[in-house]
Amino acid sequence: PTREADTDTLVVSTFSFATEQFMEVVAEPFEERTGIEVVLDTGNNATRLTKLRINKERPDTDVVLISDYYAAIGKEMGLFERIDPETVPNMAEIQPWAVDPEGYGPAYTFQLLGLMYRTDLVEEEPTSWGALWDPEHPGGFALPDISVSAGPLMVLATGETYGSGPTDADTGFERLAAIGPDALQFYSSSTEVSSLLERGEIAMAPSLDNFAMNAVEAGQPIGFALPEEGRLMTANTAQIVNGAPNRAGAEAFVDFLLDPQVQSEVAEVIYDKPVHPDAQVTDLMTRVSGEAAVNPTEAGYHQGDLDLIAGERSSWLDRFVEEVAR
Amino acid sequence: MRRAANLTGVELSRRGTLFALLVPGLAVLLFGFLYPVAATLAFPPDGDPATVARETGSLLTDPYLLPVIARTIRVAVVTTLICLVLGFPVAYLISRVPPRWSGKLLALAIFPLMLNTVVRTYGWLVVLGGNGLLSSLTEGLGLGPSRLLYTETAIVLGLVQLFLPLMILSCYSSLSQQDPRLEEAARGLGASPGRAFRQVVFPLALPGALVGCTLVFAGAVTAFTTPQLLGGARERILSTLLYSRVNVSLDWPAASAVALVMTVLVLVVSALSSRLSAKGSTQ
Amino acid sequence: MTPVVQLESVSRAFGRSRDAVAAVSDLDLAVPRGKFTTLLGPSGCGKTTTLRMIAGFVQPTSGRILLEGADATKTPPEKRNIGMVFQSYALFPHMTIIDNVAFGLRARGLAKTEVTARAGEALELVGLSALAGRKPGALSGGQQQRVALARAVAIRPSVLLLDEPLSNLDARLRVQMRAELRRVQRETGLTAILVTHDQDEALELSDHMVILNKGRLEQEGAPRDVFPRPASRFVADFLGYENFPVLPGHGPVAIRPEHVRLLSSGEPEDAGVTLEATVTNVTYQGSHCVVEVNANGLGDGTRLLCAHPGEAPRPGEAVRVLLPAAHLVTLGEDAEAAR
Amino acid sequence: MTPVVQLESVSRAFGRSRDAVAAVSDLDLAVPRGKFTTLLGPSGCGKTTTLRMIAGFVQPTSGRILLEGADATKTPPEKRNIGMVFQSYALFPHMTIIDNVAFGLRARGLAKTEVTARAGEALELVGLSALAGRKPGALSGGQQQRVALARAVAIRPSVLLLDEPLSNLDARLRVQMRAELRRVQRETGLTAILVTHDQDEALELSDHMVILNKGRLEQEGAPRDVFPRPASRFVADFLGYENFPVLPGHGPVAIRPEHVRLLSSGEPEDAGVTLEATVTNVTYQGSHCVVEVNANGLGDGTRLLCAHPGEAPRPGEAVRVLLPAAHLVTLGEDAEAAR
Amino acid sequence: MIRRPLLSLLTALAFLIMLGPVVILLGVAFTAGSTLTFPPEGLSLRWFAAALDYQPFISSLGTSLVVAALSTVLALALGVPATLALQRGLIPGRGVVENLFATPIIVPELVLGLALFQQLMVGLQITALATLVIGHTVLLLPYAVRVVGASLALSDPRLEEAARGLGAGPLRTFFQVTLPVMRPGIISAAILAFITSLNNVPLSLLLTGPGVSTLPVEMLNYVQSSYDPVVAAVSVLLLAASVAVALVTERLVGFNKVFGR
Ligand SMILES: Nc1ncnc2c1ncn2[C@@H]1O[C@H](COP(=O)(O)OP(=O)(O)OP(=O)(O)O)[C@@H](O)[C@H]1O
Ligand SMILES: Nc1ncnc2c1ncn2[C@@H]1O[C@H](COP(=O)(O)OP(=O)(O)OP(=O)(O)O)[C@@H](O)[C@H]1O
Ligand SMILES: NCCCCNCCCN
Ligand SMILES: [Mg+2]
Ligand SMILES: [Mg+2]
Repeated sequence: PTREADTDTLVVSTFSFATEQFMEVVAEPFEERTGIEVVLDTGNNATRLTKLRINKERPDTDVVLISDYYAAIGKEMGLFERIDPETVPNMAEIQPWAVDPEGYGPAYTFQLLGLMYRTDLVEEEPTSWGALWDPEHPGGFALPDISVSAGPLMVLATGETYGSGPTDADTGFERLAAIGPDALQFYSSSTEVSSLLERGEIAMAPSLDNFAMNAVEAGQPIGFALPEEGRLMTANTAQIVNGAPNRAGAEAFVDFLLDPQVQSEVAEVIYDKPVHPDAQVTDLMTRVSGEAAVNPTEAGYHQGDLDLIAGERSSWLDRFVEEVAR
Repeated sequence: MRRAANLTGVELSRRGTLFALLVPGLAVLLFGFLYPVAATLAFPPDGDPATVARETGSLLTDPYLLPVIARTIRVAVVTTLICLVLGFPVAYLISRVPPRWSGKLLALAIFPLMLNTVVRTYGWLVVLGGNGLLSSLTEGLGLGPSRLLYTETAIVLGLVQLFLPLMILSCYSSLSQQDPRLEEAARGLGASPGRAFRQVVFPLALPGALVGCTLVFAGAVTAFTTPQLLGGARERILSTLLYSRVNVSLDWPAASAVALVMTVLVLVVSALSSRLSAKGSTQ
Repeated sequence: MTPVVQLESVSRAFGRSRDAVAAVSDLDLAVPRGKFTTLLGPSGCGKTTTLRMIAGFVQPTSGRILLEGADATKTPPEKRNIGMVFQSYALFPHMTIIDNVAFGLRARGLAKTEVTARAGEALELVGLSALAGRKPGALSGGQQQRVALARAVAIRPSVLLLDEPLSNLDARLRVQMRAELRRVQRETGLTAILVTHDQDEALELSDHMVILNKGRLEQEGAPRDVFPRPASRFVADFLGYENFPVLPGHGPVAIRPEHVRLLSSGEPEDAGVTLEATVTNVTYQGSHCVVEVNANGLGDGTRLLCAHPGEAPRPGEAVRVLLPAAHLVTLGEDAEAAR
Repeated sequence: MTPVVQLESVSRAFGRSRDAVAAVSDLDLAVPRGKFTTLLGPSGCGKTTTLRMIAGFVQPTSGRILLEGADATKTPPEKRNIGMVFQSYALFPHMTIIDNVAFGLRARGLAKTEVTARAGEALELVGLSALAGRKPGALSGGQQQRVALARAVAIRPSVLLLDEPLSNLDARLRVQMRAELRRVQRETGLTAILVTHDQDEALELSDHMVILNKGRLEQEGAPRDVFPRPASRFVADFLGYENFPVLPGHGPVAIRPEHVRLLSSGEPEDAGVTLEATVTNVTYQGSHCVVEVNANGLGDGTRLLCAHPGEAPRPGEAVRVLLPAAHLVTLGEDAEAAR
Repeated sequence: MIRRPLLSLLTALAFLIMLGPVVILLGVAFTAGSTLTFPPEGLSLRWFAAALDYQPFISSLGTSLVVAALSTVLALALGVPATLALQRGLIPGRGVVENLFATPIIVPELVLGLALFQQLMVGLQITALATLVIGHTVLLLPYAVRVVGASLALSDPRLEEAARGLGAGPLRTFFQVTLPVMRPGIISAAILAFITSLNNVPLSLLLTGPGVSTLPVEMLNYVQSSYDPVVAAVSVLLLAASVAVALVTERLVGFNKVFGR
């Protein structure tokens, strides 16, 4: 059934991760403040994007929290609306990189690509992606599948490290192809890579810093290394759906999400690193990712060319499967 | 099961009755399946029949993708055969033990179905991994460590575990209707248990076994989580390819093409099984 | 000579021990080699169960079964070389008639040509060659029964078990099949055990007969001995002795209606007991009529049946009835009402 | 009075048109009300098919079936109030015996107490009250057959179809069941059609008998008419006439063994044909013996069978044989070899 | 026959493959540690508490049960009559119709899900719940038709004649004779169908809407980002529930009575 213009409820499409906590620290306080009832629709990036695409003519969703690269695809499909900075005052406060240059929804959190490793199996903390190309391969390693955020980032990071720069995907694929056959597995979820590490099947794997936080917090022998070169990150963005039934509510929600108080609580409870400079970065975050957790661009991290990733997604999938995952 | 039409119980020939029995099912099938699937396969988001045809053509000629199709067929066929070889005897046993045992055995065969696929698959990670139980076993036997994880064998094992109960139940539904005197008659005529099994028990339960095979084959071709987790990106099969096209590249016309190929594959096997079933028909 | 089949105090119960039903109790039986043995008894007395134990389809609850003198209680059916015709036929519904008949031959690994020849022959025997290519579902009841027979005979078993193999055939065909069975049995010297409820069949076919009652052996012997000399009222009753008068000086006796004679006045009396009687009923029976009389002398209401081939008397007529001494069977003291 | 059931040139073929098998051809039949009609004929002649058409389970390929004078060719079985005992019993395997018997009563929506009463009564009738709670799988063949009978009788159908309902019962029980059937039929005035291959049964039970051959009607009439006067060699043969001599001056005749008499020397000759003969074989048959003779006068090898109640002659002996005129059946010119 | 070595061997192997992971699952679910680990690091019930406390599981379980029950009943209600017509009727082009009923299993569920979402949910604006039920019903139809058909094919058609002859109309005959005789097949089909629905992910993935999701989808979502044993605990709970149902059935009617006859 079509949802007509509706100022009483707000449908937020979000990650299915930690939805309870999300309700508690974001949705419910927002409801209290605005009187708008928040309804969550959860799923992974692709599924939700597919639904938005099919639903394009009669959208029933207002806000979409989605990874930057899927956001780029969505923008291209015309699924999102530009945001008037006036309606989301917090956009003026956040770290500059988090504001979309084209005026679409801002990033509200980010994740850093690095090397998750077993501190008991890898003697010295790796300082470069080169650890993966080390012929010794102490303890074995896994690579991210192209289907998870870390996959395309890894192509760019490799290109940046060994090639002409962060857009040199050809070099990225070439170099990854060289170690593809030695990789134990191309993991497709954080659970999978955590499990491989924990069971000692591998000693290291490129991954996002969030994946390491649980293990580090639990005191497991897991470390997260940030290579000196090839520093790529991915952001989660908050987009307003084109034709959203509750546009005003959506704007209020995005602003609320960027509020330093809310960002601090989200950081504490969900481990999402804040983009608002006034928000509190947790100890765990700095233990895992150091200063980059506080200000990623200062530490040399960048998102890569999102339009390149989005535009080449089909050919990258094929190349990855044909050249790397052998 | 093509029964000589004139032997049917009370001849069910009145048009109205047949109509009333068939039409509701067909209507739901049309509305809930044929129409939407045909419409979406032909007109996927961002595509039209021409793009789908083009994608299908390139899929069938891509030298990289042909091995994927071959692997899919191999995995599904091997899985089906293993399920049959393991599942039929279990169903047979259940249908022949005293009733107070059969119920319990059947329950035991059904319980694994209640396990979530992901959790089930996780069990295999524990068993098949490089530091897993199987590896410890082979190492203990002096055979050195073994790792089956992320191989075709792992996919097959996982799928067998997933679909074995399906095969058992299908076979059981046929076997439980069989007159045990027939097997006795065969034994009395000098057939060994094996021969009686092959020539009387099995052919008579063929309808159920074939249904089981069709269900397992279809399941093995379309299953996604198990091959993804146990095979990984390296051992790609059509279903994981389809998943990537929907979920990674969001390339719906290309996904339609994969779906078409999968559909034709299962259709062929299903038709084959119907044909066999008709041929080996009772009475 | 050791009996081909021997049962040593064999019992079989069905159901769990608490509410078990004894189908066969403590049965001792020796089946003579190369002979036709018939098993008779009322419905539910354990005939089928006995055959199934001999064939090895059910295990005795207790007791032993010997084949060729060796304990075969646990031998699987296919190692016994025993052919069985099932009461319910048990034809393989997915095979044609000829394949049904050939099944046992193929199981024995015979050469193709021999299989074809012998299966064809067996089908010929039961007169069904024309239907060789049909499946059992397309056959009439009697035709199915004959296929079951052909299938069992084809393997030339050393023991052939026949569970009412002719019950669904018409009289003419039955007589013919009986003769064929007899011929096959004589020619091949096989041992056959037949369950039947047809006394003509039992008489004509059997060298030895065994009468069961409620799972127990009641009497056995050659038909020539058993028929004229039933050992108990149960057996007499079962074998068609319909008259059980208690004669003064004789005690309880049994006599068949065919042996009771109506004496035309003036006819000389044979040795036996003569009674004055009144005709109470006459039933026409094709080749003869059955005259029911009331023997006036013997306690009140003693009814006698007499199969009379000649001109029928009229009800109410007074007649003289002769019970010939040669046909009077004296029943022992243990004689009590059957069933 | 209109017949209860009437078949008007009914045919039924099985299989596809090209290789169709005619099970019943062009059959006209009128079943008299309140009577017992028996259907006889060799195995596979179409008896079961005829019953199934009357019950409405199969449709005639052509022709009409009238019930109570009205065309019922297309009436569904449950609207016909016809009870049927199946040759294969067709007991419901998932129901207890009593539920099997009660099924038809419940289908009629009878009150619970009445269902219980009538089902119990029917089970009593067949002597199986003790097994009411068992399932068919735990019954012997004969017991199953009796349940099938009880189930059909319980609904008090207006027409009762019986497809060899007593074939698996022993002689004694069969006689008893027959009497019960007769009683039930008389008391309730129902119309019954019985398929049997037992001539005693046909004789004792039927008011009207119908003989089929290869799907066609061969002869019908009261047993008293049909038995002594078969209209064709086929019928005579089927009814147990075993002697078909061609007598000089008489042409082809038929006579039953029971009617052939061996004359003791000096015995006066009754009206009939006397032949000189040599005994070739003697078989013992319980109440009598069967003497096979070669009638020397009639062309070479004319074999005659004679059921002889007295002292048996020895093979090789010369005897005189009487074929009484009263029992000689002259066969028409159409008489040809049966089957 | 239980003495046959090959048969015993195959059976043992089959049960080993089917039940082995259950043992591992139990170990994982009762672990005191905080990750999916086998063998467990100590014993505790904390993950069960966590599972029962996780709202998305609880609410999606309700949806899943409703969808599974409704679609199983619907699939049987539509499929069994169709089976009957197919097995007992004189249908021209029977093979085609029969195969038609099997087609839903031949199309990848992911595609069926996409199709239903695009055509029914978006195109015809049918609610997520209704679309889920329609989709699952369609998906389960082949089980109903095929599995039940295989058992009906072997039953004796004379039984139906007998019932009709005793005065039972087609409906009564169907419910009192045909249906009970088919019972093993129907129950097999029902269990297969119910569990297939209850575990289905690919079809349901897209057919969720605001506030409507199924348990397996939630579990998959959960397991993709959280590496703790909650999902194992949920599985053990489901397993325990089914064991309880089986035990109660066994107590009340006897499990074999449900299947056997
Ligand atoms: N489904 C069928 N297909 C082909 N032929 C059939 C079929 N059913 C019956 N017949 C044939 O029709 C003929 C008549 O069969 P029917 O069952 O009526 O015989 P019947 O007189 O009852 O024989 P019986 O005394 O042996 O039971 C038989 O020759 C039989 O082989
Ligand atoms: N599975 C069973 N469970 C319980 N009782 C049984 C079972 N099978 C047979 N019986 C009983 O055992 C007895 C003997 O059965 P059996 O089949 O041997 O009889 P039968 O002599 O062949 O009878 P019929 O002449 O009627 O075929 C019967 O009373 C029967 O009810
Ligand atoms: N792509 C990685 C998922 C990151 C999880 N973000 C949590 C957002 C909660 N709404
Ligand atoms: Mg018996
Ligand atoms: Mg018949």
